[in-house]
Amino acid sequence: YNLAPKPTPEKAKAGKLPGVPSEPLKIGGMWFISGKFGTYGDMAKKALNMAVEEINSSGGILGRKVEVTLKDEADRENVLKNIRKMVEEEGAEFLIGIDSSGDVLKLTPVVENELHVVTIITHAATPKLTACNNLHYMFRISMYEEPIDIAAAKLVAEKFKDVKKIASIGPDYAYGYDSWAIFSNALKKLLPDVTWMEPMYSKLGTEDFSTYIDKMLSYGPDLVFSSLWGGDAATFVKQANSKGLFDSIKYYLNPMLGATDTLKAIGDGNVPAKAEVWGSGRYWFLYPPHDVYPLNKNFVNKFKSKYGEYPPYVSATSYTAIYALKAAIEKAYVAKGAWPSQDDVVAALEGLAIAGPMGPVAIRNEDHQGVYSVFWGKLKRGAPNYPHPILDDLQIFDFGEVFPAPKQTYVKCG
Amino acid sequence: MQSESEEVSFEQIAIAVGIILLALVPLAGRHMTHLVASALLLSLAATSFNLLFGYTGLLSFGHALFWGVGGYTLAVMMSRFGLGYVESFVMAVIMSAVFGAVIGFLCVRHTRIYFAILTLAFGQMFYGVAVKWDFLGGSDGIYGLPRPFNTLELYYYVILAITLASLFILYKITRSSLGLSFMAVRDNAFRAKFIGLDVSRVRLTSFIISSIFSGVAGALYVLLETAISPETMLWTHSAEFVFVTLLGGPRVFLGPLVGGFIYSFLADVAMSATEYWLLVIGVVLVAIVLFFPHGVLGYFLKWREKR
Amino acid sequence: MKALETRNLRKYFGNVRAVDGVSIHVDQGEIVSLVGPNGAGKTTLLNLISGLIKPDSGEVYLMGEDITGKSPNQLVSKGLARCFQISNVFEDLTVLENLLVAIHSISGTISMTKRLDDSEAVEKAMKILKEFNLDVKAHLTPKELSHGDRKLLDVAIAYSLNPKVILLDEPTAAMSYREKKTTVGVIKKLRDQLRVTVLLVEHDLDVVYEVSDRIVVMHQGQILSVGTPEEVREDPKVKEVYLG
Amino acid sequence: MIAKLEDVVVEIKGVTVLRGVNLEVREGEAVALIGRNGAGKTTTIKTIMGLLRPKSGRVYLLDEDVTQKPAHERANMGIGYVPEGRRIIPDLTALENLEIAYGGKVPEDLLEWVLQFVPDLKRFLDRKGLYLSGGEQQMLAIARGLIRKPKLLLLDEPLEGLAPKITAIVTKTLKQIRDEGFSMLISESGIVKRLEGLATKAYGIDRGEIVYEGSLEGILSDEKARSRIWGV
Amino acid sequence: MDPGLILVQTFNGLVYSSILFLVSSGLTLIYGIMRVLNLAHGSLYMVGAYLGITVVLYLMSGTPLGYLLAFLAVPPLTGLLGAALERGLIRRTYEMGEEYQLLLTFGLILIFDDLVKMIWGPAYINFPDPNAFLGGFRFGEYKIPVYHILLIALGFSVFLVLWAFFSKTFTGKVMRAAAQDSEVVEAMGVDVSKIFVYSFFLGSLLSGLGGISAGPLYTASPGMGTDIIVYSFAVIVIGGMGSVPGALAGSLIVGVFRSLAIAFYPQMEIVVVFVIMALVLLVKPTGLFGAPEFERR
Ligand SMILES: Nc1ncnc2c1ncn2[C@@H]1O[C@H](COP(=O)(O)OP(=O)(O)OP(=O)(O)O)[C@@H](O)[C@H]1O
Ligand SMILES: Nc1ncnc2c1ncn2[C@@H]1O[C@H](COP(=O)(O)OP(=O)(O)OP(=O)(O)O)[C@@H](O)[C@H]1O
Ligand SMILES: [Mg+2]
Ligand SMILES: [Mg+2]
Repeated sequence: YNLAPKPTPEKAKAGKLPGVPSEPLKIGGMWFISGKFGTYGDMAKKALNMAVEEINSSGGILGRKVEVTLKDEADRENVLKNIRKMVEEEGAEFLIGIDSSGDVLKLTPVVENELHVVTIITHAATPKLTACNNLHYMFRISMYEEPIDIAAAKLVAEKFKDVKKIASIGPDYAYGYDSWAIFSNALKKLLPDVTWMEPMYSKLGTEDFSTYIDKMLSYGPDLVFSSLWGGDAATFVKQANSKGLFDSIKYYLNPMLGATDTLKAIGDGNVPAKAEVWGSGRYWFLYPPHDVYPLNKNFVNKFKSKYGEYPPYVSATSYTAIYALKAAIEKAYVAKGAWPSQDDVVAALEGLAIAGPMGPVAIRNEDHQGVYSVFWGKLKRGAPNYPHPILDDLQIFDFGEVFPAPKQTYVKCG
Repeated sequence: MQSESEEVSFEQIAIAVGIILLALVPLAGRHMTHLVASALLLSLAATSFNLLFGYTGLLSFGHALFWGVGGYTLAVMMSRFGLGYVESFVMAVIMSAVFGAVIGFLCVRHTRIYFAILTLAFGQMFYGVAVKWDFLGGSDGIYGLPRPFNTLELYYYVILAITLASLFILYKITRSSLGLSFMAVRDNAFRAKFIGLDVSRVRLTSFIISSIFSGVAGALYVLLETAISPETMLWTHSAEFVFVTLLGGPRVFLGPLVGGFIYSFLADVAMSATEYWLLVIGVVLVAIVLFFPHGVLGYFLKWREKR
Repeated sequence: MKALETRNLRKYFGNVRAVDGVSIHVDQGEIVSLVGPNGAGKTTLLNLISGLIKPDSGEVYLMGEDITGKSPNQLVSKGLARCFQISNVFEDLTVLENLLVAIHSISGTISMTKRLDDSEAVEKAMKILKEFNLDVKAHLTPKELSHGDRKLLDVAIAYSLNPKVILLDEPTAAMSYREKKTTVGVIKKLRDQLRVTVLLVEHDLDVVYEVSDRIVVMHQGQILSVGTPEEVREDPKVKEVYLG
Repeated sequence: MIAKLEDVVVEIKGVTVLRGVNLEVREGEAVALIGRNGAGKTTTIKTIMGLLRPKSGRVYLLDEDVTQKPAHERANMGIGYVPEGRRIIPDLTALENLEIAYGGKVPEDLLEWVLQFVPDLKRFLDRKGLYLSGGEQQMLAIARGLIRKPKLLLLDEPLEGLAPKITAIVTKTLKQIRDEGFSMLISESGIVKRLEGLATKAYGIDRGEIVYEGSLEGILSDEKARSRIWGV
Repeated sequence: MDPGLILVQTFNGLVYSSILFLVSSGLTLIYGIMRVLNLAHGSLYMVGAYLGITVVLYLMSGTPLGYLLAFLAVPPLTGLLGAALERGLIRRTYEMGEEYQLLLTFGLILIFDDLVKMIWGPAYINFPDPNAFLGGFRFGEYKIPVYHILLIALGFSVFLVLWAFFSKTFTGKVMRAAAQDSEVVEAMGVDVSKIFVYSFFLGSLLSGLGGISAGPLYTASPGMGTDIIVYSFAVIVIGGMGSVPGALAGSLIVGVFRSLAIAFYPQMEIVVVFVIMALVLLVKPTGLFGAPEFERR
């Protein structure tokens, strides 16, 4: 469906630039819209609406209005067909989105070898995308899992030196396995003496974690590392709380917990009293701090007043993706004097630095990965002014510390 | 009432026009080509499913399994063993037959809901295997397969040719004495024993043929989509075969084909139009049951007969 | 020669002695009727002979061959066909197709390359339909047939299997006067012109007396009396438990 | 009057099956409905029972217009039904089949009363319907129709598949019931003779139309009536 | 292996079994007794959970009273919804084949998923944890939450009530009879259409009870009814269609084996239920407590 653009103000229309086509610029987006993970599409849509409105009311991109069409990633058998449709039939000139790592890997050869359109990934987090491919048309603006997990290892090594036994749980697919591999390998270098429980994996959308929780209890860890996300992350915390896991462990780390959707679902009532619960993510609405970084403040306030909630990370990354495209196109236009080709936009995106709600993001030349700093924060309940628990005691890891060099990864390619 | 010969010629004209239109599809652009190609494959799978359901009376709720077997075999042969298109495709056909034989052997002793649930169980089991087994690419599946001839248009003609040939073979089967034995078993398995039919064997034969052509559709789809993932074997995909068939009409040979096209275009349009596209499909399904229980094509033929 | 013979057949359902040591035989070319009170075990006996259920003990012989415990579809190829108490045909196939599937099945021509309307088979089917006066209804489905014609179709299917022996279970039940007459004619034709041996279960004594060479009377799972129609009609035991 | 059909037209799946049937059953009468297969007997009986609704015309039971009443309410007015093909619930025992019709546990004396009509039933009261022989099912069906001592008993070919001795017993029973003042409507397609002495009145039906009204003996003796009912 | 762990894991399995039983007993009632294949049964479970959230979280802001209210109010509401579906839609398919019921109710799943999304939003929502006020017992290094114990008790009591209802009461028998030959039973003076509505009401009530019971443990999201319906079908096939004791046995087997598989053979998790089901069907085609299908003679 279309996120219909708001009418363009007259003055923007008047200033038509030479070499710029007059028809609207179409961008194709894909996220989960229906089903269990439909909330991600919803978050993306909200941010896109905002971005499109802002851009169009100030004259569009080089005078072209922006239109975004969305397709549902939940139509599992037809992901690539639907992507192709947006480009070949609906005339999308650029693509953004993609939630699932599996889909992003499938999509890569199609975009690179067949469609040849600039594609900005806003969610899927597998290191393989940027580390194992020689990307030309594809970029990832969102933080991926590796820096967050490496930061987690640093956090443990620096702050929780007393850790002896570690247990882990993750979703039962590539992301879960990779996440554990990265964290454990990174941590083994820093704290070689810890012992590890055989990692556990639960299928996506698991309802009942009791079995996993009791298995952890039988091992008796003092730290649990969990890469569960979304509803699973919330369910786990709630059930672990009532099954007493947080009474016997000291630390609980989840690289995906710092998502407002998850925190909202956890609710103040389920924040454990005893153990320290730490979370991270691709964006945290209170970071960079509003007083020093007004862009984030404006984004958060606008989002809050428009939708009545604090922006989740997918909203921030999708929002940034549109602005990254805008910046790249404008940069390329300045260089060329005409509407840029796909390759021109690629060239403009490489090395581009763009200010997003999550802070300045630099897109690396070598692997097309957007880099920015990583946060870890401690879960705090009953924060005044917020309807859900928030992250407190933020630990910031500069991207230089935690991003592997381009094309390097703990995960096996291929 | 029209005379018999006129009726035949009407159908022949309709089919001829249909084939010509299908041959012209690439003129309508890449997306249309893609859409029609995938509609053809869905239709082929549904038609082969319907050999088992409409003709033999067994409702399989796990038929996407064979789509997956065909698809995964092709993908594995190409990506892991480096076989060519033709060899991989032949292997896909063989594996679909082998899986059909083994799973069919275990399932055909059951009928009705038990058969449906048992086939569903096998489908889910193999979904589980595909998710867990790295050799099959695990949850990511296998991707980045090169399309034959490197152009969509030429590959479309491959799909069109193989689909039409498969449909022709399936049609011939339904008009053969074997097809007749399927229908006899469907109508009255009890009596079928007393005319000397080995009911289990008849059912198994139908099951194997049906899995082979579902496998063919799956194998062809892999190269159209250029990837395959475990979700293709989930029961919701199997359910798609069922309702595509019912949508078109299970008692008419071309019913699943009509249903496949209607469904594919409906989903395509609905998704572009609204975020609640599944709701649209749901409403259509409910309406079909309430107002066109014989399927769209079945209804059309009835209506024409009445005139 | 004995076309069909049972030796000491026995089948109990829990404490119900449905068939309790039954030895009967039917000679080639004979029509034997099996009569008896309701619940005597007639249908059960047919079920045992035709392989639908397995006997607790005893044997069944067809043309001298032991066929005990063989499945119905195996028995069909050996020349044993049966019809059912409630007419039991292929509802969504046409009358012609009902016969064609039987003909293909018995002549082993079930294959995906054999057209279902193979001309040889169609010819044979139409010939049989003519025998049963059903040829004009060849393209109707059984739903469109009268009750009597459905029953006839049931018999025609059995006949198209080239049987040596046909088992008929109440073929004239719920038939009107005229239909009964047709059916009686067909049963006689089976014996006289088509050389088929018939074992018939029937409650309508007019029919039984008219067609039978011999009558077997069952009672409580056992043979009460055997003889010609005249003998049985006069048998006091039969009068008491069956005729009343 | 117990039951009356007035110009009843019934359609089944778009096909007109009854074309203006008029028929009446009076108190204490045993009315025979004679017709060949497919003539419309079952349809007539189901229409009286309320299992089919007429397209036009009226149905009266016990002097009340019941055209719009559902079947279960008619049953509760005192209409008993012995369906064609017996329709015994296969999963329940014979006794439980009776209980369903009675609407609860059958009192001892009532069971006795029914068993006097079909004494053989005693043998298999606790056997599942599925396992009953054809004739046993028929006896049970009759008992089930009688269990609530209905004012009108509808019997759809009740003698089908019964051994001659049982046929005689059942007709005698039905006579007894009739003489006790119950009314009944009995359909028959085959041997009209066996209703002799039972039916006090007969209708002949063919292709959904009443083609004969008179005595049963009339049918047996009159060749013309017979040819009308069974066609020539 | 640690015997204490086996014990708690079995207990965990029992909790899951209870929820499965609540849902699948409703399904077995509707399918096994009425021969109606209701794929949308899982949607009523979902609706039960969402209604529960509305009462507990939005109306009563997480207080214990909210739970009490939800348990009393939600199941009858889903029951009514089920009855309305029967009256309005499903009833029209009785004359058609099972496959049409399947198609119709599959359509209903899609409709329900999107309606829930429209009403309650696409985001997953959590109940506040009832153990916050119920607490739990220590068992070695493990903890047994009181709510879990209550769930097992609930499942078992519902079983007793249903079992008594169907085997001991006359209404139960009538329901069974009506399923087999509704026309005759109607002619015997039973208002069959009412019986069908009651069965649907009861079956849907049980599904909703499953939803409100499971809700506080799990997380609600649109589409949450799909897993449970597949598992419930497995349960009633294993136990035997239409058998309430069968539904119990099936739930126990599925719940406990799944739990033990996760604990000790995690790679089996996804497939274990289906393997059990296939094995049971291959050995005993009608399920553990199922009666043989009737074959005509
Ligand atoms: N599966 C079974 N379980 C228990 N009893 C059975 C079973 N099958 C048949 N019976 C009983 O065995 C006896 C013989 O039944 P059968 O059907 O052979 O009678 P029949 O002679 O054909 O009677 P009818 O003339 O009424 O059809 C009956 O009393 C019947 O109830
Ligand atoms: N469900 C149906 N669908 C179509 N036609 C039907 C249906 N039921 C009955 N008919 C038709 O209605 C006509 C009357 O049927 P009905 O059952 O009333 O006859 P009957 O006199 O009881 O015959 P029988 O002696 O065979 O029981 C028949 O021609 C039959 O084909
Ligand atoms: Mg019998
Ligand atoms: Mg009738």
